[in-house]
Amino acid sequence: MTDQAPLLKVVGLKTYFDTPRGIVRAVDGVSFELAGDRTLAILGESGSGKTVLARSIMGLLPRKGVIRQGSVLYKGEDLAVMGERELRRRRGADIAMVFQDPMTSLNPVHRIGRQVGETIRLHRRVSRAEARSRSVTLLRSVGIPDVERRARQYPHQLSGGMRQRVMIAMALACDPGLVLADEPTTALDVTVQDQILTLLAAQRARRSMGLLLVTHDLGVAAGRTDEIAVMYAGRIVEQAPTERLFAAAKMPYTEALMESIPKLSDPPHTRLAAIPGRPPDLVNPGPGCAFAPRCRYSAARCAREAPPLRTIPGTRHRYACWHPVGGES
Amino acid sequence: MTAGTAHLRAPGEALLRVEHLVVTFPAGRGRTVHAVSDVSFDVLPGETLGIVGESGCGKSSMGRAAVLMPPPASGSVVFEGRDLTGLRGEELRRTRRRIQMIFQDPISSLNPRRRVGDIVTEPMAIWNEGGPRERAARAREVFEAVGLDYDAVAGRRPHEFSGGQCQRISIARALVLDPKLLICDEPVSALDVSVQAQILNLLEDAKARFGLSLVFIAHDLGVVKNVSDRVAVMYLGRLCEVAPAEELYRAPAHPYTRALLDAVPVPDPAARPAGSDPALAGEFPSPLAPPSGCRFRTRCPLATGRCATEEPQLREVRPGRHVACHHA
Amino acid sequence: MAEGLSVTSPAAGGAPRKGRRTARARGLGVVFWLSAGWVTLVIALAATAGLLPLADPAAVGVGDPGLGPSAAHLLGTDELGRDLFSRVVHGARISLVAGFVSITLGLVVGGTLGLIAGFRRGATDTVVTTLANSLLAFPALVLALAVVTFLGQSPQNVTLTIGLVSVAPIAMVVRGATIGCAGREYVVAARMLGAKNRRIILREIIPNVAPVALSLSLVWVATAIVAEGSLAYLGLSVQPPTPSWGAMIAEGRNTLAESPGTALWPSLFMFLTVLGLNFAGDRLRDRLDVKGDAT
Amino acid sequence: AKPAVRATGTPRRGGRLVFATQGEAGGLDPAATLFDRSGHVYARAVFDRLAALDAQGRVRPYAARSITPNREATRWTIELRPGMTFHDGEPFDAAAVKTNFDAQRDHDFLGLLLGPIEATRVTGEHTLVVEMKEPWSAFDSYLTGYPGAQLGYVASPKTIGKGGDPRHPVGSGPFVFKEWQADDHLTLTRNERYWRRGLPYLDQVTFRPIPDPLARENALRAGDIDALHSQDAQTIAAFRGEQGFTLADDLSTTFGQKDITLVALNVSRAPLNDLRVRQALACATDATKYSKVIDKGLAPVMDGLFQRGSPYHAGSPYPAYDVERAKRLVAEYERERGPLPPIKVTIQTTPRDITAFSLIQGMWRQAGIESAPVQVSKDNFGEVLLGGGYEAVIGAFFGAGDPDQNALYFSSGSAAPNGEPALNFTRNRDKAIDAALAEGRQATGAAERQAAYRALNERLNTALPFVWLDATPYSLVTRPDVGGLLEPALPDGGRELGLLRGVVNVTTAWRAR
Amino acid sequence: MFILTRALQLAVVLFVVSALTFLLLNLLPGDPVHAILGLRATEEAVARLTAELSLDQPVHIRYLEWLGSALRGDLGSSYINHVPTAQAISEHLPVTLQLVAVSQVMALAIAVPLGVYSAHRPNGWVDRLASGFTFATLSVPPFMLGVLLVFVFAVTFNVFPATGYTSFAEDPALALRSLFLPALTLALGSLAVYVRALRADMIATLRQDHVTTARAKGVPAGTILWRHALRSSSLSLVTVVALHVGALTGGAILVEQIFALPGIGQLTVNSIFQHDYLVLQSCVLVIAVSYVLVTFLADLIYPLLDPRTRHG
Ligand SMILES: Nc1ncnc2c1ncn2[C@@H]1O[C@H](COP(=O)(O)OP(=O)(O)OP(=O)(O)O)[C@@H](O)[C@H]1O
Ligand SMILES: Nc1ncnc2c1ncn2[C@@H]1O[C@H](COP(=O)(O)OP(=O)(O)OP(=O)(O)O)[C@@H](O)[C@H]1O
Ligand SMILES: [Mg+2]
Ligand SMILES: [Mg+2]
Repeated sequence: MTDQAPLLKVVGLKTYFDTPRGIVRAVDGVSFELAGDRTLAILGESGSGKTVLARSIMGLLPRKGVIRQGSVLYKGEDLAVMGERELRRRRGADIAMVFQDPMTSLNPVHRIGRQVGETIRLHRRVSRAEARSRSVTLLRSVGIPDVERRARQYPHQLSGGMRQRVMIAMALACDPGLVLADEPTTALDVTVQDQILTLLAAQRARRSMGLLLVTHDLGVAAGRTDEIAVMYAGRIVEQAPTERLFAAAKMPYTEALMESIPKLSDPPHTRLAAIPGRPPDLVNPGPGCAFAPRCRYSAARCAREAPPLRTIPGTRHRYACWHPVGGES
Repeated sequence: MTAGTAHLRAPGEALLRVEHLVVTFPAGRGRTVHAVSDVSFDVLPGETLGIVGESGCGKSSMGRAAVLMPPPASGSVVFEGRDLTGLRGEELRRTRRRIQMIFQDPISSLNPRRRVGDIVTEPMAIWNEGGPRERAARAREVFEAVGLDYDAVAGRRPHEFSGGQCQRISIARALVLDPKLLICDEPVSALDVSVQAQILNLLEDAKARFGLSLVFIAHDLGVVKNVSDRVAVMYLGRLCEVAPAEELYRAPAHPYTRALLDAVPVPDPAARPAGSDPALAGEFPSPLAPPSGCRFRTRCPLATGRCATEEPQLREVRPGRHVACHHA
Repeated sequence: MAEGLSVTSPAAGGAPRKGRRTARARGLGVVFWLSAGWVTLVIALAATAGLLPLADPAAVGVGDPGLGPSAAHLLGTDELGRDLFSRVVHGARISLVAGFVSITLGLVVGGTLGLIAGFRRGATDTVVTTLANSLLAFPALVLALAVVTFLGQSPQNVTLTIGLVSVAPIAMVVRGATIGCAGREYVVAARMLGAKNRRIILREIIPNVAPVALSLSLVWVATAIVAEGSLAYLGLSVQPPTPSWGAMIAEGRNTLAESPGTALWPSLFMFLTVLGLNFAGDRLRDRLDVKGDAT
Repeated sequence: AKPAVRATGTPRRGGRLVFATQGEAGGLDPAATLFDRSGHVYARAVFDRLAALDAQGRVRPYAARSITPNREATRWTIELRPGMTFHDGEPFDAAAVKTNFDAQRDHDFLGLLLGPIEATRVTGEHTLVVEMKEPWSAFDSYLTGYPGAQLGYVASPKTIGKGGDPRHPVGSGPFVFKEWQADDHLTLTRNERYWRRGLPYLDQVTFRPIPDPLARENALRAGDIDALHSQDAQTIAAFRGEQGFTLADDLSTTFGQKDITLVALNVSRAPLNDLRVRQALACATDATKYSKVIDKGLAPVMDGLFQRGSPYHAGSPYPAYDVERAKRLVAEYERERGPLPPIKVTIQTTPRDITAFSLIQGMWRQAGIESAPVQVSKDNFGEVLLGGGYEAVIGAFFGAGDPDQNALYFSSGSAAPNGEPALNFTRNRDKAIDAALAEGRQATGAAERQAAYRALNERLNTALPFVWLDATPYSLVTRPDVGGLLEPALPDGGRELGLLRGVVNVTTAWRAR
Repeated sequence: MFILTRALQLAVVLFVVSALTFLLLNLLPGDPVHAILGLRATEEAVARLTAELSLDQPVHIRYLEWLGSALRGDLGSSYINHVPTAQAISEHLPVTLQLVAVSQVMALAIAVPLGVYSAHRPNGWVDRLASGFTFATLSVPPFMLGVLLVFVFAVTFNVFPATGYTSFAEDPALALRSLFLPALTLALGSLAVYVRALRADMIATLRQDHVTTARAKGVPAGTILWRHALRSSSLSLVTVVALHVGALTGGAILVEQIFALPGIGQLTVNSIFQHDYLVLQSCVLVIAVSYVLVTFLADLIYPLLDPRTRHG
């Protein structure tokens, strides 16, 4: 891997769904880069297109009724133009994925050892026994106690945290360069979430992989990432290194989001700064900024014209707003 | 052995006083889940009691048992001075109407086949209150209180609304009967962060406007802190700590509360160094076979031999602060 | 208060959360309407059979035997010279009555039982399910034979029999749907509001269970029509010369060579009607998204 | 039509035959079960009959060497062939035959048919004498093995009656029992020690009951079976002129008695106890049309108990088809006794009966007579019929080798009140008929018998317990390579009658390939 | 434990069924005594036989007597031909069982690939064709379908026999050939239901997250369909198959009639018409037992297919 070619480079990715209601613009022109060895958070509310983005990168969307444009360069190769067969060889081997709900993301009728082993056998020429012993090692490395017994159990016999560990083991099975984790802790309790995030971070560091962490939780994004991209209505509306984003968010949406979350430091009954309205419908987006109807700074231009994603010179900070917080800089 | 009632206030003061509540469910093959084991709590008029705890620790079971849906295995539920557990049939039905409940899933708590207007006037129809005009007027009032326009929404069905709007509708429905106590079982967990704040503010407003008391169940510590006067922390069917909200968060006394607070991801990159150890190791034990003694001891950094044999009682460690831990 | 989310116009807050409605209206498809049209036509013909200028279906020799279709006899005549169109239309009466009325009967009895069992659970449920299972295990034809031979062969008794046979499956389906629905939170909410059982069943459960049962009922009607045909085929349905499709097929089967119409026309009507009901029922079930609503 | 199944060339030994019958037989003990048509087909493969009908309808000895009456026909002497044995090795001697005869006489129903027998005596190892209470000139026809005449079958005395298994027949016939799965098949294999030298030709014969005529035809066309018999004109119509099958029917046979499709009227029930009503029904029924519509015009229309061409047939007083007269009769009846209620017609639940009823109902309606069907299953039909639990019934009856065999159906002695079983199921009591029946039974001369049965016919057509329709045409259809089924050779020369009332003999059948 | 409670439930069902039969037969018109005696029905003969068959006893006594001997394995003999009931059933039951078995193998052999492929490409041309075809076959009543199949395959093309039965023990090839058309008649009736059930379940499964997980692992589409999705999608199929098979034992009567197969259905119908109540009683019981056993079997299969339904 050379420094010139980032691990993952997404350029102008659009993913639309053709539904009876109309065209759903789930991902609407997303571009970003991710260097190997770094963690990028994709932050956004429900329906903002995070999952679709992650799946679109993997080419995991249904064939029918999906319109996809743009390119997804993994180590310089465009996944978007690859055939299913070629893609299949990379999935699990080069790019792996961890899903939101560990309850449903594991096959309920196969033993977990076999599920981990399957990934190995799909991409590595190893014997069944070899795959089994490797999967046991993997499961142990993600912190599953009593591995030999657990490997012979079915997903429903494991707790949520355990299952997510299995998912992670599966993702790591073939030493991928990139892991996409789609809300890997949303279904878990805080204490378990903490364990899983710690595990993910540790494994990422040890294997020096790129990690794309999809989340709706500012707190999760804050603690474990190098950079955060905020999505709204299918677009990235702001992207910056983590510290910078928290220190100097430019996009009113990012700001509003931060303010609307109850903070542990505030006293009880602190009135929250709720964002009025509701997330937009992705079927018929208006011409302007998607956040304009809910934005406290919204002006006439916002409703007419969509702001481009601008980079603040000299930084890695990008945002899309006509009236950024704290003025243009 | 009891888990203590030291934290309860004088019986006369409390709007709701629940003592020694035990909730069990049959778990097949003759086994029982002890969802709630001997828990007591009370709510003063106008107070909000927050209840936090991990998934499966018995929060919902406790909330539902407090309104006898279903009745608890044992314990008493005294509401406005009357013990509900002694009541049956019609009398229970009448007394219970002053307590209402809001559920986690805003969509499935509304009948998909009925119009929103009917859903909200239904309570009055059940109690045969007023004529069509009075009902509409009252519905208009509560809809206004939750920020919806009666005329615009009454004719539509739940699936035409977003989650936040559905939650507003169910709050409106609960308010129609002019309840004294609202039990909110994770009312915002299913909502988007940006909408969550709307509902939390709305609940605060409604509380003030209708003179409500609230039992607020949630697993998000930030949310609980924001709405609560007093917070109870639950672990595996027991209370670990009860304290005024502010104090609990400032200085958690129980090791579990502390771990919980440590585990909360804080939206501040500087808050915690990446790569540090998780706040709490291990898994939530099975409620089918809870550990002996202190139920938290299997994951507790402070656990000693005593914890395995002797069950800690809720005791007052500082004025207003009650903790069930030998080491607090 | 509640900043800004007050809905002022239906358009603002009322964009459907999902596109189900519109998809539903559009998506029934041509074949559904063809099916529904055919079934409606057959029902209309059967209902107005007495008013139509048709020959007496039992009258022998209204035309020469074994005629092909003509203006005078739309579908020709059978080997006794009876008018086949008239017979098929009158046969539709028996088949449709047996189909629809028996299922209505089944829905009333089985539906009630299933509803009560699913709602009350416990001992009631055990009794109802045991009875239903026993009925299911009981060979339907023996039951039918017994009832028909005991009570005599008349359209009413055949209908009653098929209704009886349909009770158990209907009860089980309704029970399942009721259990699924009774556990939903809106039922808990209704109870919290003080609704009594009767009201909960009427207002919360039935509106959600009925679509399940009703969308299945078309398929059940199709099954019932076939059942009547089977009984008729065994000579256990209505008494001759009253025509019923099954009886006509049984009667005409032996004379396929000389007057094929005798068996073919009722076969075709029966096939198309059963197909139509099955298809329309299936479509409706898909569209009503039964799974999503009741479980 | 000329019988079409003919052995071309010389019979070949070996091969199997699968023959489909009209229904399953209840059992094969000649002294325990009343054989129906299928039973007789089965029976003559396993058992030998003492006598047989030849192609001219005369009784000829078969297993017996001779059967001779005395002059008054009050004593019959049966001489057996020496050296015959049953399949189980028992000797086929006079004692064995006596055992069989006595067992049948003990049987409730079969015993009724054998009423005139006084005693049986073994007078020699191979000689049996049957003493009669009264002259019985047609006794030998009872030994030929047709429905109503199963006395001729001789089973091994060890297996007959109570001790035996009715479903494991042991006879002396051409085939030996192998296995019997009820409702599916009866398989028999060649009797290697059969007394008729060189017979049978087939290695094995399998009978399969297929009650549904269409299914039977289909089975033949599909090659499941090699031969079938049928009493449905439809079968004749279907196979007539068809390449690849050979068809024979009994349409041209004129002796003995045919099965007649008719409407029997229970004369002991109102309103049918009124002669005018019965006359009206007879006048209102167009038998010609019935034959044309239901039996494709193939079956001879009947106007009495005997078919045209039979010596017993005569121009008879049977009412001609006359709707106007029927209407007048009904009007007359109604003037006197009030409105005529609908006539309840009992039919079986077969498509054929339903169609037949519909047609008759239509005819009667034209004369202002309403009717309603009462359907009973095949198995209950007999019970309803004999018990008198009916007003009118459509059915086929009376086929026999000799008219005497039907005597019990007409005689006053076998009538009984409704509710009690009676062979005289129309419950028509008539002294003149009794006299005619006695005369027919006792007379030894052809002319006297002719007169007696013509008198019987005349009385029936006056009292009208029956509305005649048409004769039932039986047919036999085989694959072309099946030979020897029709007009097989008799042991003592001459040809046996091949097909009467659907009963055939597979002893001489053979397969050409 | 689970098996025990199920077995108990089944016993109760069987008890109710047999009691119901008894009651029903008691209500039926027609009288076995007269049916048996026929012409011989003199008064004393009737009285004797009535006593012999204990028909003079009240129903519940007779039922208990019957139950007692049935539990001891004595099912009595036919009133009509005195063949022991157990023998009659052991002659007829295998025919029906083989018929049902072959038909279900056929139905599944067609339904599973069709259902799986339809779910793989919902609304694709295979799916549409399959649904049209299966609906058509579903809508042809068995008595029409049977006649049609005979006409085409037996009469016109002579490929299969039109009637008759050969046991597998005797000649497997011939047995298969002779069961082909009747089994097909039954199979085509079940087909639509099976395809629909499997397709619906399969579509639901294919939408589940674990399928996406498998795709994200790089599992090929075929493997996903057959190894990952089919097994957990077959629960509804097992249920409907069980219900169908259970109902078919008693429901193959028409097909048995059309194809002249000596199955339990024929025996049942004959014994109804002949008032052969002891045989009928046993037939009903045997049919009910097979229904109950099949559903029981399905209950045992669920945990094999889906470990989540395993108890303990
Ligand atoms: N297969 C599909 N067909 C049509 N629309 C789809 C499909 N998948 C997703 N969408 C739509 O695309 C939009 C983005 O969905 P996506 O699942 O990516 O959101 P998300 O940000 O992951 O939300 P969440 O936090 O709820 O997971 C939504 O409006 C959704 O309704
Ligand atoms: N109806 C029931 N039958 C059997 N067990 C039950 C039932 N309801 C709850 N339980 C069990 O009781 C325990 C407590 O459940 P409860 O729903 O009260 O927890 P909770 O704290 O509300 O969890 P969550 O955060 O997931 O809602 C759990 O172990 C659960 O499995
Ligand atoms: Mg998502
Ligand atoms: Mg809960």
